[in-house]
Amino acid sequence: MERLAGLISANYNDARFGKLTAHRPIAGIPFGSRYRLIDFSLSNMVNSGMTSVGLITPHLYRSLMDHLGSGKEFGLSRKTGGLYILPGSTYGYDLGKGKFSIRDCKGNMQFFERTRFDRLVMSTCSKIYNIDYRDVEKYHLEKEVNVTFVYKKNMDADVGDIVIDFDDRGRVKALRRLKKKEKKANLYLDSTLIDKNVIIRIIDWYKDNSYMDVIEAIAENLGRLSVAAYEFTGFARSINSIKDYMEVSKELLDSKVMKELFMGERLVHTKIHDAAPVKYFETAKVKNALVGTGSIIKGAIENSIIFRNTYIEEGAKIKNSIIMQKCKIGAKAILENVICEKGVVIEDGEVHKGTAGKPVILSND
Amino acid sequence: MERLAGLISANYNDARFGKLTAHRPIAGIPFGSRYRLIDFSLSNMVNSGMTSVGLITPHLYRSLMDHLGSGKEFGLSRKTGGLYILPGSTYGYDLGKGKFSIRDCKGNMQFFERTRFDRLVMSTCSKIYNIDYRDVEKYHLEKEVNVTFVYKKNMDADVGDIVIDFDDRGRVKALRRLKKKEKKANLYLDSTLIDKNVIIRIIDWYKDNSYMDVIEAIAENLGRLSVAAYEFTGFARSINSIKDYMEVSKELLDSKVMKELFMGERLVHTKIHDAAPVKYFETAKVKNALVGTGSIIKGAIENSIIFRNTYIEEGAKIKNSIIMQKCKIGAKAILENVICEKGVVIEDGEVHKGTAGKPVILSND
Amino acid sequence: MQQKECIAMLLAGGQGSRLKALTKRIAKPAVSFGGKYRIIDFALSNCINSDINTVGILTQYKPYLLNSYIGNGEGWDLDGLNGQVSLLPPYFTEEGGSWYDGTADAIFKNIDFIDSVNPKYVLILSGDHLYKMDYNDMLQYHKKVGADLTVSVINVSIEEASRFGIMSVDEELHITKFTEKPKKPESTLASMGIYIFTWSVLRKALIEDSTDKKSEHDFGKNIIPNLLKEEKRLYAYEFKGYWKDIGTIDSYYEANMDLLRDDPHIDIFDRNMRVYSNSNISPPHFVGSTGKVEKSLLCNGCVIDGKVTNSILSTNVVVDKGAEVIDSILLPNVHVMAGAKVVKAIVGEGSVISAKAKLGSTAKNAEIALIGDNEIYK
Amino acid sequence: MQQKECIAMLLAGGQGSRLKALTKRIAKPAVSFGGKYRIIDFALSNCINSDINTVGILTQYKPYLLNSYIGNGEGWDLDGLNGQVSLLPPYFTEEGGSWYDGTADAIFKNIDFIDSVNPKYVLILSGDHLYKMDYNDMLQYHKKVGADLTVSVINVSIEEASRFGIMSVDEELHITKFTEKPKKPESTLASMGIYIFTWSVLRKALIEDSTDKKSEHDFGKNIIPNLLKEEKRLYAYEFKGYWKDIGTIDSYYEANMDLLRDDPHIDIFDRNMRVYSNSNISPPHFVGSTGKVEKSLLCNGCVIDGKVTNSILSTNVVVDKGAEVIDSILLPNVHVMAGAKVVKAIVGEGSVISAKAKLGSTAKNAEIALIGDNEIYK
Repeated sequence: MERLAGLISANYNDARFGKLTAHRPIAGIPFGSRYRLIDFSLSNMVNSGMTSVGLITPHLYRSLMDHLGSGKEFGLSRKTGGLYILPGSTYGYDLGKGKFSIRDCKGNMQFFERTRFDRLVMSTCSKIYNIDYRDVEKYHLEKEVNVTFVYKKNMDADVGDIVIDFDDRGRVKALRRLKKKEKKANLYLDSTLIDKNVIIRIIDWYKDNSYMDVIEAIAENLGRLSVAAYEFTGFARSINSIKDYMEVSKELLDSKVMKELFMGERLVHTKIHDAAPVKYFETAKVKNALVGTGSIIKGAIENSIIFRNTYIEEGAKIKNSIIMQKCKIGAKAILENVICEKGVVIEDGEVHKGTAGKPVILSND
Repeated sequence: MERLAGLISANYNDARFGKLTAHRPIAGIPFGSRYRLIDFSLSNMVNSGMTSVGLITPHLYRSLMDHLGSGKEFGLSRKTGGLYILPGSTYGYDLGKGKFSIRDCKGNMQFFERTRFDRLVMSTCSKIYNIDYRDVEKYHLEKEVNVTFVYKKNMDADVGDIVIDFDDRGRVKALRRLKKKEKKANLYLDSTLIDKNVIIRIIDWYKDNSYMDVIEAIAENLGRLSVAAYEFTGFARSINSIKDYMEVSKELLDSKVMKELFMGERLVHTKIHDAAPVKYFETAKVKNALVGTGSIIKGAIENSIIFRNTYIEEGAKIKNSIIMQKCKIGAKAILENVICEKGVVIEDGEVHKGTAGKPVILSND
Repeated sequence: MQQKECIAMLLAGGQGSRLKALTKRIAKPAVSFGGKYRIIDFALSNCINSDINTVGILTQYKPYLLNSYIGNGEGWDLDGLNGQVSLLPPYFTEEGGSWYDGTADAIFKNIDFIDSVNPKYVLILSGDHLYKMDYNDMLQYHKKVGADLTVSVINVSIEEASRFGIMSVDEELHITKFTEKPKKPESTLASMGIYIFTWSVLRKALIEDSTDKKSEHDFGKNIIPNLLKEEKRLYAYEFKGYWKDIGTIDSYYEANMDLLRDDPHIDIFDRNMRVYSNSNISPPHFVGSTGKVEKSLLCNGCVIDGKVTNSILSTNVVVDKGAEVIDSILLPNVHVMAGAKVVKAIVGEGSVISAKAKLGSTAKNAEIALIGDNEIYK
Repeated sequence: MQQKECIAMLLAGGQGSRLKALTKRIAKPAVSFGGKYRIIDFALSNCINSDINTVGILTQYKPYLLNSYIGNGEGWDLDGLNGQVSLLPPYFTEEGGSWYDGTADAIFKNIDFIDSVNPKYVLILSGDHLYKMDYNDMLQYHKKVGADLTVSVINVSIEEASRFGIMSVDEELHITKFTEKPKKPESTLASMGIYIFTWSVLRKALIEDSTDKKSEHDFGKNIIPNLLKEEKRLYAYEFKGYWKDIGTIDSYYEANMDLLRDDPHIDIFDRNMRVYSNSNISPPHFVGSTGKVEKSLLCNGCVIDGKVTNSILSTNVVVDKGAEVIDSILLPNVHVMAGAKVVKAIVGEGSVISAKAKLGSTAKNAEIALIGDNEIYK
């Protein structure tokens, strides 16, 4: 039986998330009414039939542990395989740029030794898309390569993103990390399918240069490896900053996007909180919104994303905003272009307005 | 419904364990053929009906995560409550002396806020005994106190142990951390049952002195609190060093001790590895031994503890030793007073002999 | 394992034929309720909220969906070291197979199971009642008065009383008489079908009843009258909260709709006495730009582009643009297509209301329109 | 959920009366085997090792222990996102209850279940055979030859052949004839009771068979001969490994004892094709200072102060000082008291061999002594 395993790095940070990552890693940012960013990477893996997934954890791992628990909701609470928690290096977390350090692989060689697999998919938690890696594997085998990168054509790429250049014959020529924005780029989607012996060899080559990013290490050696790139044609977005976060959240309110990401054959798995259904009162008004369970809605919501167990009082108006779990929005409060952090209480009549490009972040800090 | 929750600190170390803690925390030391030290504390809690247990993790947490997994084997994979992983401070780990720092409590106040409980049992992973904390709770309620320490009379206490002094009327007078050995001491068994408001108050009092041990903080304030001590009369031992580890391991081979610890009403829970039964060949000789599953025995074993998936070849002789999981002992090898670390391969004919007081530790390092 | 003080035996084998189309495919306790729940969730949640964590569930009628919904009980924290859910279907022995024939017979056939757990008390429950109750309070009462059997009762109006099993009690709530559906009720204390027996007493009573050829093997008709005859200590325990037997389509509709009131009888939002269920992984519900939702309960996975008023929409219900849903209960996976109108209706799991179809009536006192599971209504 | 290519239906309802005392309390697939296993572990482990992770288990005879042992399948990694174990007992419908009447009838009564999973192929298994097999290889074969039904066969000696269902095949292994227990076998290819059907073909055959009043509703006697008559594509798949039908006390004993050989037919130590089971939390076994163990298998929780030779001791077996156990199989929780001697015996779960009692005989060709569950042998 051929086996595909997964390895996710959650051990990186980005200052562009501001307060959102003050107490949580990027992987743990709540997204889309009931998910956290990590759910997308992890669901892609388990929905592709993988039963062994390693997770390189960041320094702030408590919230991730809370969220993932046993891995049961991801089908990863198993006798053989399952979810492997792999502590990342404490330093790795603040170094910026790379998301997947050689050092974190090296520090967790047990995962490579103990997990039975022939090929590995390596991924991060910063891209939102819904993919079946078995298709990538098929492509990888057809092309008879050692390494297959997943990318999407014609994308806006930001500083720090990796893009792929092809030569005339459509072969991968180079991977570049951007120092300034580029349009219509071949955006690397942070997923690489790689043969076991190759990834182990690369980690070994770079063992003395361990702060380096694995993908950059591979990029430096394109000539010595046999590589291909798999074009993903579905909806895919990067989330590298608060601005991205707001923009992509609003894209979810396009029902085509919502259905592709959430309602296809491959569901996104997440922690189950077992809250009551959402209760709309007579005074509720709602339009273009995703709403999480356990919420009580008496006010008005438009173009917004509401997480579970939120209470929205009569006369409150919420527009173009993201309200995280367990918030309480008082009567006649007005929120526009706002991100309300988990558990924030907005008093009656409070007004907060940001702009689309620069939302106001309300938190308990 | 009155609720009792548990909180275990695994975030401490002790140089007296030498190589045994090079790659694992004290809590993760294999013990008694199929357990790790933490299993005893955790089992005491769940066997007392607790459904919420916090675990303050040390820096080297991977092996603990592997071992505990979802907490399923401890009945702690639950919707309400369950096992809470609480990252300990990185520094706490090397400070020695104390095992339960105020800092680690303070850093995890979420556990106190989100877990529903009226009283808490705080414990470490360095004492081996099998207790029902509901008996301690009953005593605590009868005595109408805020704090109840668990202790055992007339014990040998070592440097670093905490002992309890009583006044003439049998009331707790003081808790002292020993600077030299004492005999016939009232040894504190590292378990304290404490009211929720009291533990929260103490953490708050000492918030600026956070490297302090919680128990020492309580000890400093005996006058301001209402305290009692519950005498535990069963088998109880400290494991603070390699020497203790060898001695207590051998005590397990006393069938009275073994039955009290392992075969009473309250079983010790641990990760289930699902190995085959032990297969003894015709050439096997075994006397006074605990043997873990999945092992194949062709040689001789005496007064020893053998962990799972061990292979002992014909003619090998193992005496007064501890052989951890997945070792392979070659033909005619002789091991006496040895600790064989996980996965060590002993070649045919090798001979290693330590003494009872100073066992030889064989490892792959 | 330590001995259990009290275990629950939950009768979930009934067909519930008065629920008509809703129980064609599944047993009554498995019928969807209040959006995300199934009726049995309430009894199971009461158990775990009362610290009763060993539950035997007696199944017989089309148990597949119920079995797979309950699984190993983890949805209700009834797995783990101290918890256990056991599904107990009728079975075959050397003497052949034999179905459950009456409520008492179902328990009688599982004496071996109860003996293997060896409890002191046994709580008998039905899987089709709607209420929140702390059984532990009742157990403490049973122990305090030293009863052999405690029957939980509720005070009903004298008009309703003849629909129930009615107790006459003395001033200490000691039961002196029990009459099933009396024409002229002597009291208004109605049995809720919730019993705590001291196991040794019940065990003996079941064995005696099993050999009585005239018996219907029913708790209300046989076991309780027999114990009264034997002058055992039978006590009533008065429950003051909300309790509803979901027996008919009308009572099912009412009990659902009650959840839409500002202050409903059953608080599904209370986290202290939670109603647990076996949740799924559907995405959050989505209300589109043409959607409108008023005075309704919506579950995960719903996509609303039409208008929803005073209704309960279970998981993964889709209401297309231009469609309207009023005063209705839509069970999981219902699809209301564009331009359709659904009024005062109950629509079974997976059914489709075709485009422009009209279901139900706005007329006052109109009957509730009922569509079964997996139907297409044109 | 994505469509399943192949699911397994495991027949576990048989009483297995030839196993006598061992199946008095439990169904044959639940009988303890090889120390820590139960017979059904082998079929279930084969499923997960073959990537077949949806398994319906058909139960009927005394299923309680089997149900609680299997639980939600997590012991075999058959839970989780892609896996599922469904226990399928007979059930009651509006028309009343009806027990499983033949192997094909059991599958017929669960057509709804199979349809709900909607597989392309269905693998039919028995819960009481001992073997390690990759069903996926057989499935690939079934697809390659484009069969409607593939029957797994094993080459037996001509003497044994009349005990089995025997296939005649052409050079391409296309089945031309099938005879149940032929007096004069025309071939030595015996059916192992393992079938892969293309679901659409089986579905039709089951429905037709269900209305045939003369049918015994058995795969070997009815379904396969009918398909042959209809000239469907039936192929044999030859299995070369070890396979044993544990039908009698003698074969049960032999198959257990085989594990004690230096090189047994079934390798329970192989981690690549693991035999999974639902393990317990007993402590490691303990051999005391007066204990002696030779050529034996010992499970967790055993405490050995006596002498154990050439025997298999299941979980929590206690052998007291001065007791002797030779050539025997002791099931879980057996206690052999001081001075007792047990020779060539099978002792059922929880039974006690009293102090100084002698069980079994050392005589050559002595019969196997058999003690049932929970007995006290004096």
